[in-house]
Amino acid sequence: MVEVQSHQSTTVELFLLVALLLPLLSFFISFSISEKYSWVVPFITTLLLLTSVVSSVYVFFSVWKHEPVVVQLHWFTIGNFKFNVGILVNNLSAIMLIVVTGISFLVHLYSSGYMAADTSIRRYFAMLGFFTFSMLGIVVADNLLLIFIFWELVGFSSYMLIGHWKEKIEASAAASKAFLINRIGDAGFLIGLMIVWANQSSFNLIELTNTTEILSWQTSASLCIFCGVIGKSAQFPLLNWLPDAMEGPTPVSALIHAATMVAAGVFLLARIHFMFTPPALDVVIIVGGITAFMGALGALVQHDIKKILAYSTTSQLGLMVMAVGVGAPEAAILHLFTHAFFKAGLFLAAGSIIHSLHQAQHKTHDHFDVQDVRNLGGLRKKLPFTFIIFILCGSALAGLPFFTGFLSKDAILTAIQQWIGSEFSWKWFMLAIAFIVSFITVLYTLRMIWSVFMGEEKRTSTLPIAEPPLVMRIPLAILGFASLWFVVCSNPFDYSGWLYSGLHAGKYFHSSFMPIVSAVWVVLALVVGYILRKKSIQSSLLLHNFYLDRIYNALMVKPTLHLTSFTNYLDKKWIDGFIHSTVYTQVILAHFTNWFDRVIIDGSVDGVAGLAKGVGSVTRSFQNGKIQLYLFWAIFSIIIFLIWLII
Amino acid sequence: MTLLNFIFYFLEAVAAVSAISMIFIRNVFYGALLVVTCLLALAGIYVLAFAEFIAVTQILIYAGGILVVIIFGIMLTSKISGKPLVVQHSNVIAGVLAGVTFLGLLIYFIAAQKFNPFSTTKFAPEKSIQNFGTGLMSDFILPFEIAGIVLLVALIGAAVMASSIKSKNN
Amino acid sequence: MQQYLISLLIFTPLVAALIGIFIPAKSIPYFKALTLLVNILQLLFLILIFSHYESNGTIQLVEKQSWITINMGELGTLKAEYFVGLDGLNLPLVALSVVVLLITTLSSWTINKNVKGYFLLLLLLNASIIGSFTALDFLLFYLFFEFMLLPMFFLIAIWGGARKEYASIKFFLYTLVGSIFILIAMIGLYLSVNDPSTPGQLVHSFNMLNMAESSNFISNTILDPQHSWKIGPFPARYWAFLLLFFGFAIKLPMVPLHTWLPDAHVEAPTPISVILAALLLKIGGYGLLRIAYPIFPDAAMHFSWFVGLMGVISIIYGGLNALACKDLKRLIAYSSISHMGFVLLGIASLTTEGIAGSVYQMVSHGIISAMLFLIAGVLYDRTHDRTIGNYSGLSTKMQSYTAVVVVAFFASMGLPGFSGFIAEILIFLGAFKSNSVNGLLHESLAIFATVGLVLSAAYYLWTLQRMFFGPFHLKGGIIESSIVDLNKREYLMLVPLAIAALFFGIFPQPLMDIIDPFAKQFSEFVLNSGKSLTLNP
Amino acid sequence: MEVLSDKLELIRMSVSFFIPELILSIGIILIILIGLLKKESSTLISLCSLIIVSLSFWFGIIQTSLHGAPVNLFLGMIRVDGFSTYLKFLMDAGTLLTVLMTWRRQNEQQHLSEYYVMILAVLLGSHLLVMSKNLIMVFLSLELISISSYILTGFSFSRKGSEGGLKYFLFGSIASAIMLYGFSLLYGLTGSLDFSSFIHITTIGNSPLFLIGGFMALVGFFYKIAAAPLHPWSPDVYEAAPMPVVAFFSVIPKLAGIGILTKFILTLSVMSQPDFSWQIILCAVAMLSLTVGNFSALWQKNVKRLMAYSSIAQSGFLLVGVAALLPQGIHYMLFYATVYMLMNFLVFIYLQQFESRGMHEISSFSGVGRTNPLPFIFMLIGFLSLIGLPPTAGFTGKLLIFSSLWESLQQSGHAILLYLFIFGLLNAVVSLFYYLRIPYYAFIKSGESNLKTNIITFENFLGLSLVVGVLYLFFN
Amino acid sequence: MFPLQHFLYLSALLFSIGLIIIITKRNAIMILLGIELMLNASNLNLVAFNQLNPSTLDGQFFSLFVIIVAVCEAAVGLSLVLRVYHEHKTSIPDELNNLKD
Repeated sequence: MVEVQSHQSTTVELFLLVALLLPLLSFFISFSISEKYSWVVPFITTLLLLTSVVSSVYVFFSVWKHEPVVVQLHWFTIGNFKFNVGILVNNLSAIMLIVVTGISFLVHLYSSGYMAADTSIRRYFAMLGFFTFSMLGIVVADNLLLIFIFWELVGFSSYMLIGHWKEKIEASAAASKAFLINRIGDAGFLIGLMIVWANQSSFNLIELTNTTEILSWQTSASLCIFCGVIGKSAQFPLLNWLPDAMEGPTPVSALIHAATMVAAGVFLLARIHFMFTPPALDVVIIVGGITAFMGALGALVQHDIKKILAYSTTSQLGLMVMAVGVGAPEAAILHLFTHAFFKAGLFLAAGSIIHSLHQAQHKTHDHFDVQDVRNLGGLRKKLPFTFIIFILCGSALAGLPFFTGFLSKDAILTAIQQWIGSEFSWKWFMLAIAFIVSFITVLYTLRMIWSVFMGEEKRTSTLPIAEPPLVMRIPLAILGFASLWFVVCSNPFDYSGWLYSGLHAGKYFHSSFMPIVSAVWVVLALVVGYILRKKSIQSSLLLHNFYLDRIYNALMVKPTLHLTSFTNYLDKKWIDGFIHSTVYTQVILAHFTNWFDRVIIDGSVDGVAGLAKGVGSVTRSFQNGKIQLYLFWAIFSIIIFLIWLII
Repeated sequence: MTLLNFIFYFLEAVAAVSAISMIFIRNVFYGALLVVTCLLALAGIYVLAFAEFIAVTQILIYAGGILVVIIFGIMLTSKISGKPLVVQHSNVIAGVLAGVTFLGLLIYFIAAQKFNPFSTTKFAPEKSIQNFGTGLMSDFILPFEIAGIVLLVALIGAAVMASSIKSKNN
Repeated sequence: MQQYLISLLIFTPLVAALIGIFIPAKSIPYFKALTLLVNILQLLFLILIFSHYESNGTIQLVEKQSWITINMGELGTLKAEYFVGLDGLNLPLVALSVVVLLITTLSSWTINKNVKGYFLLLLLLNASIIGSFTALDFLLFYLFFEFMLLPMFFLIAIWGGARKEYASIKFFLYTLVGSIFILIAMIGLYLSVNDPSTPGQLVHSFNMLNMAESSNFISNTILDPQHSWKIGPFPARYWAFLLLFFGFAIKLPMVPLHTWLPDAHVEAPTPISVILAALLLKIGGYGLLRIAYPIFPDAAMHFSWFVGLMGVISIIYGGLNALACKDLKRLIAYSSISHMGFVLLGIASLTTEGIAGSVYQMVSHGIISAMLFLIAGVLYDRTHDRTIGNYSGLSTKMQSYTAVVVVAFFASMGLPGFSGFIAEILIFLGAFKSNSVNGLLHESLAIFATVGLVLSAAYYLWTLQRMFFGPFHLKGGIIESSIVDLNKREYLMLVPLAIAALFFGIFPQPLMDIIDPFAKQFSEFVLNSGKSLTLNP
Repeated sequence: MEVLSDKLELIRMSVSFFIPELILSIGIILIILIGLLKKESSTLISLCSLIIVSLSFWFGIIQTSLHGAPVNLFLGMIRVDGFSTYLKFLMDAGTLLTVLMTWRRQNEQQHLSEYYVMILAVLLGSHLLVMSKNLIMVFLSLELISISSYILTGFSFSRKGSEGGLKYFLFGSIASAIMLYGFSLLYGLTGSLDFSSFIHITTIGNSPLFLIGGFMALVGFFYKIAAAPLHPWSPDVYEAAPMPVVAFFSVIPKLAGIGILTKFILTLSVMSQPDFSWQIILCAVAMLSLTVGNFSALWQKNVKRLMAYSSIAQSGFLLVGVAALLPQGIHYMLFYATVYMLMNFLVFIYLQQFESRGMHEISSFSGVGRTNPLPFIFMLIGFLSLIGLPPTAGFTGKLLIFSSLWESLQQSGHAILLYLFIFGLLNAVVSLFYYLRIPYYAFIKSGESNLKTNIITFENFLGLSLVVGVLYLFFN
Repeated sequence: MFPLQHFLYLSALLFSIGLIIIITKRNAIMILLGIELMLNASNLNLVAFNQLNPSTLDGQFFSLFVIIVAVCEAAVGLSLVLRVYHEHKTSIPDELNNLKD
């Protein structure tokens, strides 16, 4: 084993540990505070997270464009192999550190208003803390095993948070579904780990990077690990858990299912990009493309505001994965960064609509589904602040110029355009898909905002709707602000700002052609969207996400259940039966069960005659009390013996 | 064919015929008489096989003793049960099969076996009885004594078994 | 005292049982106190053992007394010894036994039927379990192994549930057939092995360590590795290995020899289920590692693919069956089958990782399954109903219980942070690596085994969803007032186990320190002697 | 007449080796006399029998310690050697236990003096049988055993008793007639009655008629030890006979039979041609006995019948020891016979105790074990030993027997030995199911039983000593 | 001296007839007679074989003891038959079936 020395001072490590462990502390504190004082929990946890943000900002500035932080601790030893745990914070991790702690802090802040009335608030904040900790674990971990560990823990906290409202059947079902589908992906990840271990006997990322030549096992290993990404980032074909996961509290959706956890897949791809061989990357881009396209189409037809956002997330994640697939992980991370903010902002804004409407409903005892956009409309007057945030973040999502989304999307499109090469091949489809997806993105964003805020008020007209409290508005304001272009780059038409250049190591492509095309394309989409704003698309196929759920049900769940009932039958009838029937067991067991029955049913001997089969009864049937028959059998067997003897 | 030969085969025939007819008769009493016939014929054969003492014992004990006791028993039981002395047959096929197989086996292998004399000395019939006497008192004294105990035990046993009938009846 | 620690561990419960005979049956508290005292004493001894134990791959704290010596004339001398000792394989299991038995005693507090008999049998079981884990003489091992059956049989048959007769007989039948297999192999071995400590003299000994040395086999005997007899398609050594393997696989239990387990578990009282799952099943794995593999390394290598395949089948089959279960305890029982399949897979790989993972899995499953069965017992104590479908939304009424259930279920699923994860990942790594290191198992076995992970998630989550989440309501005539949260005693049983599972999941090194020397030595030994035996037949 | 006087001198010298048998013979007559003179004094009769058996036992031991080397007695009629002396020792011990068992119910027993006469006669016959060297002696002592046994069976003086006695008689006398025919063939083929040194056997050893004769002779021994297929009498007889007699039958004649069988088979197999092995016959019979005994026992409801089948199966195990045809195998067979004697009596002592409370069926034991734990714990130990589970001597015994079988397998390589090996072990499992039924009923089944026994009883005392024996032999 | 085989054929015949009788005849006394036939068959063998070895009288002695034992057997057997008659009122062994499985 190569002992890797730390290149950074211990202060950074200390701050890093603070940033990492404070969320865990928050988890423990939330659980240990007694129920009576549960109202302090939001304060404490938010404060802890704030400290964590500050520490990670410090770490960020110490690491950014400097030497990475490397810490390694010995975990356990097997035979000749040491398993270490360690931290590797480079630029990529540093930026993720900021994103995760920052958004987590904002969500904590927001939740202290949003979840104020919830009874199990301790568990909520505890799991938020735990989630943040495990997410940070993925970000800073220096080896694949550790990443896998936190990967699973993230899934667990996601399970707990989706199912936070345990009484809701849909919530717990969605939680189970999310965990299960993730587990399928994780099984692939695990196989990838096995392949890596069998070939390298190491999981350390630095050591793995050192193997320069491309080896055959890397294709299969990287594809297996990509399975994990497919599960976690809701890529095709494991994308159907994400819409269901919207059953969880909205801040959770913002944090986990928009900004951070689902993005962990993209992060992982960027982190182990060196392992991917060209064939593997082709698979990655195709999967990403399909996902982006399916997600966008799905978002177009949904009625539930959170589901629209969920499909949109899937679609955007697909774009990011495409970016990685074309060999531009920095573009993917740029988009991840911008997407984290504007999508979190959208979710939280949607959450504040839901919150306000719920409050209002609570007062008037009027009940309708507040998440269904068909019930909403014209809310711009009653919720002007939220409206502004929606416009800001929505524009970023749609990729309008002067917003972050435009820049990051531009980076991805440029990367794809560079990748397709000059000759026409299937790769061109990918570029087309990217463009189509960005077009549809504009359409559904416009449609969503229009149906919620513009036009006439529908069922909300009578409700006394008020803006959400300040603790919820502050995070919204911050996130809305973060959707503006200068957060990533000073030039609104050049994506290669501080962030991109910080991440980017290789050649830098920039064409002035792409921003123009993209801007024109978006404007065109806006126009089309405005024309079609009143039209709604009725497509059951899209609404149900290409019937993916049903297909899985028919192809996997049902056969599995049939298989289980078959194995159960096998177990009861066949294996038991087989074993019983071998040699003498059947006789004995039948006899014993029969014997118990007889004793219980007060000993009738009738059953014996029916069961008088098998060896026992055969040997016994000679014993009928007739001495001459005894004699005959004895002599008969003597004769048999004699004949056998002589022959 | 000498006279001795004729007598020998005649006796063999008598023994065989009376034994075979045992299978067919149904009256126990006749059965007992047939056995007596057979045993007497055998006694004759013993004489021809230079075993005069055995022949005499055979006549005295078997024909005279055992069979009389048995006939006595037949009389006694038929009196108690009041049923006729006719015997039913059962398991005829099984029994005949077993018997015939056995017979076949024995006869086949007896015919195949070559018996060699173990010593060349001739029988000295005149000394036979004397040899018997000294033998019983020297070489065979232990069996002789044990036979006595067997007789004693059988006597007591038979008495107990039979006396228990009386004690029950009383 | 140091040299008698193991004997103290074994004989304390026996002495206590002997004392217990003379306590009148009415003084119930004394029996509980007596058993508890024994457990605490054993814990003390265990601590002393750890203080004397040095992790260096040798067998330590050995006690060796001559026990049975019969001179058999020309046949030589039959020699069985009282030979016990601890190494990296059995020390963790003994420690697990002591702890689990302590918790079992706590969990037996509610037994109120024939208390005297129950606790005396428990003490006997205690002694025989620890005895079989520490014995290094085959006859001594077999004695304890067989002796375990009787208390177990009675404990199920008297204190069990509705179909206790059926279950106990089935349990007895299966395990007895298994032990007959072992007996046959044992007799064959003792006839074929000579004790090298007395050169020039023919001494048949039951010493397992002697049996593992191929040079100790008497030439031309049936199990002689140089000229092994051929019976049917295989040499006799292969048959003997198969006998041992199936004997222990029944105990493990391996699909398709597992059907006694669900019945026994469902009908057994909670503490007995705990012992059954946490300790008795381990004896199957322990026997394979201690007896079958070292003694017949050639056969072990030959049948490795089979063992691994059966392991994978157990993993998947157990998982599928668990998914179909309607009874909570049955579900946990099938999950045990599935998890013990990992042990088989790890053993079959014969890599250091796989072996260490298997031992780790045995300890980990001991902790977690104990917890699971206690959990099932908690519910059963309250409602006397284990049907999953009769409950819904329990989390609203029993919050702490639900928390513990979630912890236990996820621990059993192999969530990182719990001991099961470390064990399973090591087994996976070992099994996958096996092909490239020693060429015994194909990679696809490890890949198929991952299905088990998905299945375990499926059945546990589904159970959580059905029983604990959703709106609260009960079916099947369960009285609502009976649903109350955990009490102090139950906390005392469950929390230490949860902490143990967490501790060994986060800090595996203390346990791995003990296991690792054994695992390394073991895999090297089996591979080397197995290869040398197969190369010169 | 020089020769004759030498012979008489030899006979006179033989008597000193013959003291136990003389004591028994005199004892028989003595008891007849006491029975005639003092009919009412049952205690005196029992005491007398006890003293007689003890004396025989005592002199047997003295004899063993005095004379190590084998001696031919009575001009080659019988032979005293270590093997027969040990068996005699076992049979004496068994008879002592029988007498003690009878003591507990002597007031219920009619014709007590005749009863003891028969017991002593069986014992005498058994002594002679294991010492026999001559076919005449074999036949006579076997008949002595048989005739006394027929009568003993009838000693319950019930309808069942007479029926059992008659069936036993018919079966027994036919078996001995077949044996006798076999003897006559052997005599004709070898020209000698001394079976331990058949003179001309080497030339004729493989002729079919010799095999037929040999097997027909074996039939008588198989009948005596109740080995299948000559077993059907035993369940009926056991059910009919009084309990002490059953215990007695299941041990003493069986040991005598196995003793003479061993001697006989050793001669046969030493003398016959190498291409035929009597081992195969023994193996087949052992397998058959194990199967018949164990499987039929599964169905029994009556404890005596159950024990009858158990004893059939146990004969199978004893035969396994003989079938090895090795000196060690015989040795272990003797060890197992010792254990068998102990464990069998251990069980029977308690069966008699409970039979006297009217418990004939297994189901009548329901729940009794809970109120009377001690007897049933002892009984359980006895059953465990019969099954062959550790830590009882039954385990050691079976282990040793199967070891010798294994050794024989390795020497001769007959496949049938391997089958017997596996078969025997599997049968041990089967036996578990019926042996444990009585303890199962006693401990687990609930039943209303008000039966109470004292802890300090004669049975428990006797039982304890047997338990100690059974456990001691395991940990020897 | 007559051919030895001729004695043996007769004895085999007697023995087999004895076997047939004990299996087929439904009467205890008849079975007793069958047994006597079988014993006599053996006796005939013994006496006949004695001719092969005339220097000793072993065979004849044996047959003498056989006859003595036969007496004992007959006595005991008859007493048992009589008792069964008194208690069961039958002489047919097949009708005695109190003792069976």
